[in-house]
Amino acid sequence: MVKKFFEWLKKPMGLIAVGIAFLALFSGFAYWLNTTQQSPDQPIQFPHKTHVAFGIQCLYCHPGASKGPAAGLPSQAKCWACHNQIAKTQSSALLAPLKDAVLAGESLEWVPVAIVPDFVQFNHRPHIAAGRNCEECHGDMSQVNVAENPQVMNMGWCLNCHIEAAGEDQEKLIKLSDCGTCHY
Amino acid sequence: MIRPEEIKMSAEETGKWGMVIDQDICTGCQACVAACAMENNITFVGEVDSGYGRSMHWIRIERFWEGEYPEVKMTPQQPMMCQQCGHANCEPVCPAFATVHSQAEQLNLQVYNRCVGTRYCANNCPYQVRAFNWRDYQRPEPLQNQFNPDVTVRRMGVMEKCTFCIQRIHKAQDTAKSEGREVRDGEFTTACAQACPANAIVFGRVDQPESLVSQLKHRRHGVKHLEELGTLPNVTYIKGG
Amino acid sequence: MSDKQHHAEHSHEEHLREKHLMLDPLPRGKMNEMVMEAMLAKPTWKWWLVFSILAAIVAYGLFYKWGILIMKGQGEAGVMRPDYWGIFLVNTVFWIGISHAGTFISAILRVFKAEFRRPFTRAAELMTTFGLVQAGFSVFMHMGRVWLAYWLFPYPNQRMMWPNLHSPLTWDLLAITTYLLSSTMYLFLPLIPDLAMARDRSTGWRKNFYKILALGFRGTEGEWTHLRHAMNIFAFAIIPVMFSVHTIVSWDFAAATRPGWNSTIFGPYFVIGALHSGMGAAIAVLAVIRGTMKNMSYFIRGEHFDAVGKLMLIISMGWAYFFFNDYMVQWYGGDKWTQQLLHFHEAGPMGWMWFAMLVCNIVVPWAILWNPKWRATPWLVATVGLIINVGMWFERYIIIPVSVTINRMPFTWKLYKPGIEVPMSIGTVALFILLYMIASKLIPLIPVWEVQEGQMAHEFKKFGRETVVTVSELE
Amino acid sequence: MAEKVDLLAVFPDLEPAANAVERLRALGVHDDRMNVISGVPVTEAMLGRAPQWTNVPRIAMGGAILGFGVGVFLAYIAPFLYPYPIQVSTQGFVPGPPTAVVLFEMTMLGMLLSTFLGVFLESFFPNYRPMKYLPEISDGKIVVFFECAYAEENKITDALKKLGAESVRPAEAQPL
Amino acid sequence: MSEQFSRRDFLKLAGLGAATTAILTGCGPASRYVKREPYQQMPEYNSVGQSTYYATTCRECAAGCGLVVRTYQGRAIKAEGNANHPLNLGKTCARGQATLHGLYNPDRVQGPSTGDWDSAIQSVADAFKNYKPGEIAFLMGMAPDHLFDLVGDLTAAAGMDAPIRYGALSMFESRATLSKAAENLFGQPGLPWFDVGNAQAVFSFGANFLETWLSPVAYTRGFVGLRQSETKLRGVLVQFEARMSATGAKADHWVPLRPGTEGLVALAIGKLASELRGGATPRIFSGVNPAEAAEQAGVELEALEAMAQIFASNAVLAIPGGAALGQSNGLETAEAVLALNALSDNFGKPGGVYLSALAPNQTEYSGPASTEEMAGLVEKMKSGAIKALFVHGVSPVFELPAALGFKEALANVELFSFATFPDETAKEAKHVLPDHHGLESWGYQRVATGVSQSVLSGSQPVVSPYYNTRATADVLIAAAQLAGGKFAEALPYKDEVEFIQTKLAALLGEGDGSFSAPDAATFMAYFQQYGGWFKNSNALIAPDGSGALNGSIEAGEAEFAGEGEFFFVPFVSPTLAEAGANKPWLQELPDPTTTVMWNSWIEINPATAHELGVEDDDVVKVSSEFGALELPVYRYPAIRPDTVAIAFGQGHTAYGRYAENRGVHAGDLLGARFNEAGDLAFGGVKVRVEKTGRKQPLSRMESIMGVYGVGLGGEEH
Repeated sequence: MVKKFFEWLKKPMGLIAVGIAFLALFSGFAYWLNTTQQSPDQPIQFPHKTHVAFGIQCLYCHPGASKGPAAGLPSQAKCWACHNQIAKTQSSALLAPLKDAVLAGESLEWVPVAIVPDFVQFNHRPHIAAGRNCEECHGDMSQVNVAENPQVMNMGWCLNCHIEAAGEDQEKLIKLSDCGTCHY
Repeated sequence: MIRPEEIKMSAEETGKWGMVIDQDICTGCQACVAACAMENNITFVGEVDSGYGRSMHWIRIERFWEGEYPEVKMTPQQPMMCQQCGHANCEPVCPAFATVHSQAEQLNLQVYNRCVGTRYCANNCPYQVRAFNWRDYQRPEPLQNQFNPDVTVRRMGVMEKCTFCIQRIHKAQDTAKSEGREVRDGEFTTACAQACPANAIVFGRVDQPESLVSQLKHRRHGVKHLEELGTLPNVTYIKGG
Repeated sequence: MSDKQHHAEHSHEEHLREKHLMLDPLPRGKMNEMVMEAMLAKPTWKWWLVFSILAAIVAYGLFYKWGILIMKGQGEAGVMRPDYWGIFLVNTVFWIGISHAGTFISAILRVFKAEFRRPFTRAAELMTTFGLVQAGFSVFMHMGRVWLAYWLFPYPNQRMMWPNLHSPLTWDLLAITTYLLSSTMYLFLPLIPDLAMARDRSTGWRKNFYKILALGFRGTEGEWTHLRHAMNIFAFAIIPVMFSVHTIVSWDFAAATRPGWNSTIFGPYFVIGALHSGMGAAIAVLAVIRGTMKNMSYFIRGEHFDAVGKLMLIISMGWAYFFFNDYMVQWYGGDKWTQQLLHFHEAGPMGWMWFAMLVCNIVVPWAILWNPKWRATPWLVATVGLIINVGMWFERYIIIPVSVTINRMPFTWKLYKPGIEVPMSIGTVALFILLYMIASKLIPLIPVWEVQEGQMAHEFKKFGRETVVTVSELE
Repeated sequence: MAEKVDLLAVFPDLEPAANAVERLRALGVHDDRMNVISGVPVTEAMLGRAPQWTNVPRIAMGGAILGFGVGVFLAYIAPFLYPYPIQVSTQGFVPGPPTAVVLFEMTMLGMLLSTFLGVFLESFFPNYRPMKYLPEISDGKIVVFFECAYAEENKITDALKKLGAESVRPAEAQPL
Repeated sequence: MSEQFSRRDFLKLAGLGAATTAILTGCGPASRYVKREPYQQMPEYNSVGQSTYYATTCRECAAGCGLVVRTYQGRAIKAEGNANHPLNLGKTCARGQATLHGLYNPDRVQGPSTGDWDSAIQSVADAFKNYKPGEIAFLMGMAPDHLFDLVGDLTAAAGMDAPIRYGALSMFESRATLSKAAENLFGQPGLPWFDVGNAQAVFSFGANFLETWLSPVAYTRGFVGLRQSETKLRGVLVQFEARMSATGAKADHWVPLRPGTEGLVALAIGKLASELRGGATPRIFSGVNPAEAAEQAGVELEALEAMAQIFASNAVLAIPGGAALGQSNGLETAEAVLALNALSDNFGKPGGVYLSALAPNQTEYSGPASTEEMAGLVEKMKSGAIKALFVHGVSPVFELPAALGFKEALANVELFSFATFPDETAKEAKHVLPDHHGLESWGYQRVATGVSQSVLSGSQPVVSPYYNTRATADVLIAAAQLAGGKFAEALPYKDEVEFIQTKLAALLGEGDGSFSAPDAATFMAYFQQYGGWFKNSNALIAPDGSGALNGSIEAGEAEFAGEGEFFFVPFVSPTLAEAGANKPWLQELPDPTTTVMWNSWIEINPATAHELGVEDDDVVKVSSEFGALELPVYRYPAIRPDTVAIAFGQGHTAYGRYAENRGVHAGDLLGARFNEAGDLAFGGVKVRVEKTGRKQPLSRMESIMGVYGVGLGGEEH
């Protein structure tokens, strides 16, 4: 019986079956691996597109970017200041979490999209001061709803830009490519 | 691409940041040790491990004894931390480039995330000032609230050491740059120097002759520890009165 | 010529035959049969008992404890400030040292055409490979974040980082990798004809096993020619590799700015030390093979113990020379930390180990190996070999954890106390023996074709009244 | 072309095998049509045959050069592939003496690896197809495989038997 | 900022969450599992990613140093000295640095023992109403702070006994003795202030002013002045003490006196020095025989003469303190040493002796209670005269010597503890009403000594309360309102902040201040911003010591309890002290003299240890008449062979995971004998030391090999 099975495995049909089984296993694993890489849902499907279309500047909601390390998330008070006056806030199901959270005094738990590991000391301020625009790293927010990270934020990506920024300026290059500039 | 010949060897330089420690007035009160631990998220290791030479102090205060009772005397307390050598023994031996020389700040950097834990650097450090994370030491809730966000929280298997509070250097430089000026002497200091009740630790630019640390270094008869090894340390000790 | 004279002549030849394997030829088929019989002998319950005990030690001491070490960190071991390096690196140096015997026997003795090497080159080469496996394990045990060990190998990456070629550890890694690969290849090349032999004489799964391993070797003139050339290249080229490996291992210490370590003699001192322990281990392995496997007393005879014993004696003298050289210069230098260290070696808490090292490495071999009769006694020479290994392990222990106790910061001096290293070290020893046990059941431990080649080359020749042995140059 | 036949002759020892080779050659079997297989490295000279050509030393030399190249890359080029200067202590980017170590190790590694591979290439290893072979070879027999005209089979067989061949019979490829 | 913000509201950008989560998630993209909660209402002065700094007062000891605490996203990150604060000028000791390990200690009391604050306050109000005023006592910490004032108002109005302040540190500093000696000598009570920085030479009799005595940060600054000054030569420091402290270690000469003979030696030196200087020997020194004194003190006469030589050729500042005063003859010793200053004629002069400045809202000196007064309290508790005890800022069960019987006396009283941490007293308490941590609370504190100015140090919360704790002042105000009547009248405030504002309003019109403000609200804002208010001018009180040399002091022999052969010197651990043991990094700090961490040890002279047949780490049994302890030996080279010493600070039976069951409590060996000023004669016991045969390795920072040569081979020590 077992022997017959092994005999069958050696035939073309058997080989195909083995191939399919292997592929199924592999794709199952790949899918599982993929699920571990997915971020959980945001509490609100925040449409950046809409807000940018209204002409709201990035720094209005993320003012920390021009001042220090963290760009920051707007407080609910800031959201509510506008939304409170918008009739749709009361009716829209999409906005219900905001309304509920504000009324209940609960906080919204956002899932960070662009984040660097904690052994990297990133500071927004010098990047903004050097004339970088938000979209160079975070993508064009006028095109997306929920923010997505368009970059693989790894060291090579950081360095490429640093080296480009330094250009021929040796002193700047030394500073911008020093390990201790980001790692401490 | 930087051409190697354009990089100045730190041996030819005097370094950039330096410290002067006055052993005559150091009382060994441990305030610097505590300040360093608080600033740099240094973990405590408990009784057994600390007794077995596994404490994580980035700075320790050494003292010895001279003479016999009743003529016994404690030698001047000697705070010992990374000397930020210009010619550092720790750097070339790391196979992973986890400890390298900062061109910009002339410090010995320890890049935690690059460290694989061969511990060669610590072995080769004549000052024995490197601390290794022998375990994942736990800090129970809510002690983590105290973590300084400017300093990486190190994990098991990683070497660490005094950084001359490089996060403060960066912060001061960032502030100065945003205000369009140079960093002023004394504008900021390291956590240990900040805390020292006796002001026995002074930190600053050793490459600027007018800085306090340069003045002290030259005015008082400072010595550098194990200077004979050619390590070009950037910490100067003032021994006597 | 009288009968009596003839008889004496005859018995002299008999005597020589009995003594020397090379003069005591058996038909090739017979020898094959003997080797195959030894290999295929059904394991006894004793064999299984030893095997399962060793397997249990390996599973617990090596792998389980290693898992614990990785999970909980190096704190499980005895390392601390200032003893950042402990038994794991002692073991690394020790096993690399052991591995030197294989290369020494099969490469250097081959180059110099020392005929007594022939029956045990295989066992010695196995020791090289198996020893390096333990050394590799030990060096990875030592790492704080072993899961990132691949960062030490040069490969292009997005961080644009390459390993630091300034570091002796990187050289070490290159050298050990080179050595492990080349010694494994050097083990395999002369094994091919024997695998073909085993293929021809076995059935069942073994047939397939040897068939795959023998690669289709038949013994054509071309195959032999390629093999012979390759082995010549290996024999010459692997010698400098071997020297470089242990020299570089010594540089891990000698390049450091530490009292007692920063010594120019460390390179050759380590190499001779490696040979010392390696020969000791090789002779012990030979004695075990001879004692436990069938038909082996034919292949491995007193003459081999005698010859290796002589080598051991010479190497022991060489080791003593280098040791004294190192000691003398350090002592005379008068640096206060070095003085302190030397004093600590002798009078400190590990002083017993320092003296035990001298006894094991010098006194014992010199006291026993000078006597040709004792030298030809397998168990005695093997015991000396084991004692030398204990002594050499002590030497490495003194060089690493004992010496790093003393540095230029007396405020930090502390004595090392091993922790999880003990079961893990025992685990590596067990794995070493276990690999040998498995190998003895899977591959012919005696290179039959080399023995036959040697036997073909030897003959008696009469010079006047004297019957002597001559060896022809076959290659 | 007359019909050919593959034969093998088994000899117990080197001497008769060498004689047989000579005899075969005299009987008109060309050296190319002969193949001596033995369990010990019997050199061509012993058998009185033309020296075998081997490329192993050349391949080894090539490997050594390749390995040296890798060493040069690691020692002299890789440090300049960093987009940023990594300095350790006061040592140069390309440290002097250590490059010798890297060059040496890489050269040796390249040489030995290619030697090993050379044996494989030259001997067409691994090769698991059925081959002309006799298991007795590994027991010390020396077997001469040769190809001769069908018509001469008997003559040659007799001649070889006279020279000490234990048997002369048709050779067939068999699974090893 | 008091009650309007809930905790959730205050904090919550999970920067810290990121760090820990990254560890947990292993190989996954750590960032994806982190959640961030922005503020719902951004607090004032707060900006994302920017640190905010708040000035406050360090509450680790009673000295009253100013702190500036860096906060980030509602978390306190780092405490540093307040550079504007005249007491510490930006510096702190190790304990001040570790204050955050108290704030975020895993073992804080997380809420009232009753579960909710309403019933907890009700129980306080009930106590107010149910007990007669005389049956209620308040025991407070050493610091003269706003809460002390508030309780003082309450007790005064309600007819209760005035609150008592006490702390183990005041016992070891012998504050009552100092003040009493000042009163006897100068006719004016007060805490003497010694101008070490301007002195030519300092003779310190037992005062460990660099480690724990009165205000170590300020005195360290003085020490630096003594050693290094632009205007004078390097000053000489001579330390007289039986066991070398860190101060002794920094001294140029360390003279190991037999405990209890300090006064005698002071007089002998005075006599020798005045003889050297020529002229008549002052009356005070007439009765002393230097040779006999040297004999009694167990030192060579030549040593005293050498010291006298230094004394004669310098203007010497003589400081009495600590262990010298904790003897049955402590008051005489204090007077003798203080009188010695008259030889240098330095009363009220730079480099001399002053009485400490009074704080801005203080009219007369009031020190913490002496231990004898505490014994009186214990007596009252035992007799049932006191039925309800309110304890705040001190843990008497731990800090008082066990021989006083405080713990036993608690059986008769209803105990209310306001402890932040679960200390020994809170464990015994019927009601635990946890106060905020010092960094979460409002307040002010009078700086008792250490600075030439008159300083009122201010506190404010730097973070919102982490647990369900409540300010004791608020609890008392609420309870008083609930109890009504004279209680409510005594505390007619909305909350603690209003009380403080009311009290501070009195300073509004005062001139010469570090700042001035047009109205109370502005004053309060500045007070918070600068971390306090102080006068710019020197407010030290120059004492009248004219008669000092003409008195007569009988420096009688000290009396010792017990039959043991060793004098016993308990000393305060400078890093742990009475309340530091629960902070893990303070435990991990090496003791400055022995470098021991995480445990207790007994210091024995190596020669004595040899005689006793004990080695380092051998556990010995130390017993006095009052108790016995077992602890490992530290062979300390700088202690008299007839003396042993144990640090005070470990041996907690409660107080959280880092303190509990660690080391021994030196207080267990002490008796209940007092000196004439009422301070405990803590040096007045003799102990016996016996070998137990057990070993317990001490955790030391130093290498016993490298420092002492033990285990190196060859001769040791």
